[in-house]
Amino acid sequence: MESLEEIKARAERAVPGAKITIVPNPGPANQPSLLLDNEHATAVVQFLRDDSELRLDHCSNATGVDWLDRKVSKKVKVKKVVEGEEKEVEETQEDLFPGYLEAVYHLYSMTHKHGPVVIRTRTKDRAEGARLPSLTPIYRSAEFQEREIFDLYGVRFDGHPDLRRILMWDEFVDYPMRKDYREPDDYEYEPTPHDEVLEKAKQHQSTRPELDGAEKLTARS
Amino acid sequence: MSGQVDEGLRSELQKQGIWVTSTQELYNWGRRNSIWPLQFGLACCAIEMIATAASRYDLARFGGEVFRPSPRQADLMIVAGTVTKKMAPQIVRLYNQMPDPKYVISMGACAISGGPFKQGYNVLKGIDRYIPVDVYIPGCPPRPEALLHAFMELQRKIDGQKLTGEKKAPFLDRKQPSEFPVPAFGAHDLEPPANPDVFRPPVVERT
Amino acid sequence: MIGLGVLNGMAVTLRNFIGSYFIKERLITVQYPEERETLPENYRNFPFLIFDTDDVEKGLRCVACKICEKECPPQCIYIVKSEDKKPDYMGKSQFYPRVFDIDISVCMSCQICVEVCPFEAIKMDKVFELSRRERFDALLMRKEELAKPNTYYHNIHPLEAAEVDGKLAEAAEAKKKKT
Amino acid sequence: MSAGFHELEEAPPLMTSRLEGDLLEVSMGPQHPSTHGVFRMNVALEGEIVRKLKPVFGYLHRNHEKIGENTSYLGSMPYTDRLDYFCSMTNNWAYALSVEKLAGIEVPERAEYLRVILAELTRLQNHASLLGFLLSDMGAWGTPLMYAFREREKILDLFESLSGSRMMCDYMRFGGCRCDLPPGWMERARKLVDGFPRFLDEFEKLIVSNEILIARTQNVGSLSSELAINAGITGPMLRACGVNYDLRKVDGYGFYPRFKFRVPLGDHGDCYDRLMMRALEMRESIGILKQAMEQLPAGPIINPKVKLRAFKPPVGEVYGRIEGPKGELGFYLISDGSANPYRYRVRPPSFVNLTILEDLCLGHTVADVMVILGSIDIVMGEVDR
Repeated sequence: MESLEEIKARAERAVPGAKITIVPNPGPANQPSLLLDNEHATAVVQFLRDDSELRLDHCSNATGVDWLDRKVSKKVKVKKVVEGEEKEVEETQEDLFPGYLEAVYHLYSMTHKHGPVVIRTRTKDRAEGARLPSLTPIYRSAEFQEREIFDLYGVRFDGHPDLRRILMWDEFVDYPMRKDYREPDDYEYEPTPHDEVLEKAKQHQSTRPELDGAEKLTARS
Repeated sequence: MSGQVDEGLRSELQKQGIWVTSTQELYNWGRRNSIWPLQFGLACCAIEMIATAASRYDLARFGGEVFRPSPRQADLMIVAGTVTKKMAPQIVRLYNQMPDPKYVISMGACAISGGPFKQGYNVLKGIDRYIPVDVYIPGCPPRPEALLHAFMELQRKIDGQKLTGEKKAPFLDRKQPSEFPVPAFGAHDLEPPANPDVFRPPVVERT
Repeated sequence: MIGLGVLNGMAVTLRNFIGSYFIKERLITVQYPEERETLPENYRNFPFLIFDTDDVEKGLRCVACKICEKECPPQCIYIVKSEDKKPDYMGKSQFYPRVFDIDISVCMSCQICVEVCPFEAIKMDKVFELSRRERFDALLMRKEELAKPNTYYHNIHPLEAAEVDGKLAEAAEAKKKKT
Repeated sequence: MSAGFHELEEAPPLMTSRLEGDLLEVSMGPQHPSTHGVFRMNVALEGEIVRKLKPVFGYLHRNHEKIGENTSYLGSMPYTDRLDYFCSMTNNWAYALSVEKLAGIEVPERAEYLRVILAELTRLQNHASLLGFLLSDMGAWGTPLMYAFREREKILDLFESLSGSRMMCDYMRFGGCRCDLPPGWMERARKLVDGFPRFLDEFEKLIVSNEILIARTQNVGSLSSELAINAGITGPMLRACGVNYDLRKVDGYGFYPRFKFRVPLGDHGDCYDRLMMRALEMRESIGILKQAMEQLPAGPIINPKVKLRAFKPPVGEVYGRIEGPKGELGFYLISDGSANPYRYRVRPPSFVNLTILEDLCLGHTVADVMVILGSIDIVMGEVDR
């Protein structure tokens, strides 16, 4: 298979206006990915699927990733005039990366038996702007997996034929796989708590005044 | 009643070829040897349940091989596997549809307490939050022999149930509920998260 | 001929049926309460704590390091470390678990506690007949119920126990040489 | 009644006297004897013919991925057993393989061989019990399932004496396997593998020429290869449509290139082909097992450099996949350098294979739905996770 750079160059030539970025992936696995812009994502993927050399006809895996707002502090050397003298002073700068949701697809070719080409699309933010183009019209296999991303991460896929909750019930309002999801409180009975669970169990016990001051462990009949 | 027949006299009579029993004993003997379980599997434990019913462990030796797909014909519900919050209302409904007397075996860690998955947002921490459970089998999953052991434990329980008197079996007591309210799907959780009439956990104080 | 396939299949079932009277391989039912299969050496169900010598309090190998509590994937272990130290069976002053509870209604028998324990203090038991009519108290195993002697361990996992004993003796020897 | 409970639901409007024209909506499951767990389908029927079918998932959604993100890498290993609870060994392998890729861990030769042996044994017992269940769904109530489970028990005994548990083996570790073979295991395994073809012959005689089975499966639920590829179908179901795509050949993971085996391919992609695909794959698995058992080298079974506790792979992400008995089982992991994965995703083969369930069932009778569903080979633990 050709390298990711070549794929990127050819795709950009085939789909005018497409902005593709290569997201490096450090580490021994070395599976870098292509970040597609939302406007041209479907066209680029269509190209990847139909191009005779690539023929990435098998969309194996589609999944969401939640990236929270991150603050990255780094030390920067800044030239400053201190007491009339120009000095290099170290200052901590805080960069705020706003959070976003990401959909990741792993494409393989069953015809040429190569892959994977990893492509990803990113939402604008984690609230109203959590919209992405759906790849279901191109790959049928994304149908349920995109529904799952919608269910668990709250990404709305434009162009999806049947976007409903798939795993949770319809009345459910949260998106449980998000990193900031708070699960419901059902910590009435936790005989072996520690760390997080201990905190939650304690909270639960304090909100139930009728049980306060009870014995250490009593089985009420 | 069984208490009224002297054990010595009974065995003496048995030697003479006369078999004395009470209605209660006969009734319970019949019930405990023909428990029909509901054919109802949820997850991993259900496979062990099938293995128990298959030829190697053979639940038929205990009179429990007639797995009924309909709750209307079943005596015993083996809750085998993880009970999720999405599934819990259905299980309570199935339980309500079973005719009295009915029994519940909670098979495996997940059905008892949520087990390894109890940290999950969609996992019910034990089916005994909504319906009463007769026998609990710990294990993940329990061996088929452990299910047989629980089955025998249930048979012992049935054997000990009284037909009359103060301590008669709950299914004969009109005041005891035989159906339990079905929880509803809420915006964040099941509503209510547990039935306080059934689920009364002790308080464990841990620091 | 239509129906031959069905007859063929019936011949198979007939052979199985008749064979089940003569061939051991086809007659596999284990008459469980009366007849028990021997559990394999490696079989695991729930963890238990080992103590050496006959004294439960003194001989408990566990020093309440809480590694198993931390590593346990379903978090079913609860340990309270003692404030004081007590001499163990070797005479060395050690912390001990004041409370050691395992909730076997949560335990998934994954054996990770056994693998991470640096003191060979926790091992897997083979008891599986644990059905109870109660959940809360009956399925929470306390230190007293969990503690079992080393001889019991030798009984249920002979090969593994011998290996562990050898390892411990080696470590003790090495320590002696050092000092 | 306390607040929040369902009040008595309002009675549905009385049925009209019209008979034709309207579709009858039936909810099959989640409690149904042959939905292989808690699977539900909303089916719209015209008479007996399926006109619409919408699967409903989530009745066994156990939050596997969320729990995986909150526990350590090692802590997720026993959870993978419970994904597809028929095939804990292959699940272990897929996860171990992904983490090994992520952290760049070498696996000793003996461990790889053991993995191949155990994975193929898993394939045998999965396919055997699937055939039993499938026949059970078709009305051969009990008998074939009993035969299949008899053979399955033998394999489970092997697993139990090796790993300590019948179903939840939790046997593989990053960089190898947990423990070496107990004494006498290999002889027992050889005996089982040698005896297995006899069971297969018998089982095939029981089913292959059976007219009822042929009538119920041939030309039922036909799947074209184009749709199969586009819908991401993998495993025996894909190969039943004639697409030659077996990850053991394509990816060549775990020493599979060293073994000689053929990839059976179907022609029509109907239920009969899918059923026979399993029978044929079992034959090939026996071949692989025999070769692997012969070649099994001595040596260590685990890479000693890999730490058991506080295992922290370098920052990065990985998608690793193997050919599970049900199809392509993949794990997608993102590591942020800490002890827990930042993202832990399972690519479940049976979930993706269910995508085209509606396409397969349309136009068939409602009784065929069960056969089609059975031939897809789903396990709810994996579908819903």
